[in-house]
Amino acid sequence: MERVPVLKIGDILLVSIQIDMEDQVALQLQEDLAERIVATGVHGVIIDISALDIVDSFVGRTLATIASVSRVLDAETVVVGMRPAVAITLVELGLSLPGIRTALNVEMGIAMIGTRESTDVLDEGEDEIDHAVTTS
Amino acid sequence: MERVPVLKIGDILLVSIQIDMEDQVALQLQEDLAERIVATGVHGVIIDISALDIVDSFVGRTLATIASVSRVLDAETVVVGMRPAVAITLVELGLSLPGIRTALNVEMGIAMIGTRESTDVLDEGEDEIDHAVTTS
Amino acid sequence: MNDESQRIPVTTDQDVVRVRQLVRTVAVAVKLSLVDQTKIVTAASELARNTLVYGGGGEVEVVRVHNDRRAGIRIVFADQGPGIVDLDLALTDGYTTGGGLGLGLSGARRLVDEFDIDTGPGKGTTITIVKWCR
Amino acid sequence: MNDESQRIPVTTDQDVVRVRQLVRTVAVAVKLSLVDQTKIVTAASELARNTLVYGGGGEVEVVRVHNDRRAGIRIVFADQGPGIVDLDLALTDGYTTGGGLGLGLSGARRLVDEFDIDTGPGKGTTITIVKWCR
Ligand SMILES: Nc1ncnc2c1ncn2[C@@H]1O[C@H](COP(=O)(O)OP(=O)(O)O)[C@@H](O)[C@H]1O
Ligand SMILES: Nc1ncnc2c1ncn2[C@@H]1O[C@H](COP(=O)(O)OP(=O)(O)O)[C@@H](O)[C@H]1O
Repeated sequence: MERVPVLKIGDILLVSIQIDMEDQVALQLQEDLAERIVATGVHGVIIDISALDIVDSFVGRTLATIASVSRVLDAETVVVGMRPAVAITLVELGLSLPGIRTALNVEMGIAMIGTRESTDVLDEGEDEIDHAVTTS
Repeated sequence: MERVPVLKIGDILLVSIQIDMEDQVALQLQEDLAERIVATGVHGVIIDISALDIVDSFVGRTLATIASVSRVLDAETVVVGMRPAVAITLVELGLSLPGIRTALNVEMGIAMIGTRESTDVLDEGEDEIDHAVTTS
Repeated sequence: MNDESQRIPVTTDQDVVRVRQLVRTVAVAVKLSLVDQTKIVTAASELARNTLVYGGGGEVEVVRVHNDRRAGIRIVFADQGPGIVDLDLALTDGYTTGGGLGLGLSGARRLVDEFDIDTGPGKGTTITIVKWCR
Repeated sequence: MNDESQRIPVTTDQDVVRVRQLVRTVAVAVKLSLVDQTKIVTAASELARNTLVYGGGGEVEVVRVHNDRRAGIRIVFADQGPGIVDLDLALTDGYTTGGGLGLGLSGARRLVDEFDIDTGPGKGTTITIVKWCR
């Protein structure tokens, strides 16, 4: 069985799906990603689907699950490069992927994760305010 | 077959529907918009329907699909200029278009999309305020 | 009872547009209110599309009518298609055998004053709607 | 009416991938638009997976077709599995007995021009879909 490679680039895991995945390959990717997020402690996952000419409900669900799992593990997932025809078909199929963040390409996906990280800083900032308040 | 023109104005695609569209023309517009969103990387789509004297379930569904597709492609759609008689008829027909954001006119539509983007900027602003607080 | 009648064959998307335009013209001529014009044109668009898509094409007749009190517009959509087997189901909001929203029949019925349907397996479908001036 | 026909047995995940690839090749050959290619391949992927998962395996036939006006592609998914007891329910968005999203049947129907299903308890399931060039 083929396997989709997962690359670590800085604080991000990058996955570029280049093959027409069997269902088992998609499930394996889901597992591999969860393990790598925990092993590396990254806060962002980018999945590039620009090479996919279709996304059916199985792959759509796998992407949604990956996004949820990584959220639970404190990482954010951005799906990038969806083709226009794929977007139209997904919506007509009935899958509008509400829980998934999307961006045009890898660069914009990285920028999006970057933006969130400054929001994280905000959270930590608030944390510290609380501490300050409690200790005062 | 006629085609509805799509204009790019800054970070927005603007579509002004001036004709009584055949179903195929509506489907073509849906495809054209998906392609232009991906090609241009805009984050907003404004569809001006002030010239339409009816919106039937086919056009209503096309507008809803356009909104979902652009959401999947990381752009926001605002439908502007719906006539009062059209709004009444749509609701009585059974279509309340829950997934569609609407505004009175193009200016307000632009402001609505702008708001979303300035929210991003706002977050960063708050960031800095918090830092100031924490470091003080 | 009826003064003028005009017929449009419906075999293409473009014909559905023609139906909308004719209905609009007649609705203005009989002086329906703006909202009622909008309603009748919308209902006609839904039913003409069904004539084309499900009926395999057919004909639409638009008639100016008046009774002792009011003027109005009557539209007849006729096709020789497969007919509708379960009419109650077809008239349910959201029911479609196509991939539409399933609002055409049920929605059109809400938009008009009179709605008659004559259909059955193998006998085609004829739908008559009327909208009266208030 | 039909010129060429190709069959693929569906007994593994890998066969579902083969079905997608064959449908894509034929869709390109009959010159479906890019969006319509995407729709028919996606619909085929959903239905071939059902043939495998719920039908216990079966066969998919892909046929180039044309009528007097247009060319198209017809795909038949056949299995000797348990069949579908409540078809209306199975065609409802979100309904699944498996743990899927319940969008396979209903979504596939929205993506094609023609959708026929022949099923019943103990008689297996045969689904035929057609997509025509616009
Ligand atoms: N003229 C017709 N001939 C045969 N069947 C029809 C006709 N009009 C409607 N139907 C049937 O009734 C169903 C419901 O129609 P409608 O409420 O207009 O919804 P939609 O057009 O979205 O399918 C259709 O899916 C079709 O099965
Ligand atoms: N070929 C088949 N044989 C038997 N049952 C089927 C078949 N295809 C679909 N079904 C039934 O219809 C249900 C809905 O199918 P579908 O809409 O594709 O959703 P999902 O695949 O997510 O379960 C399935 O859960 C199953 O019970």
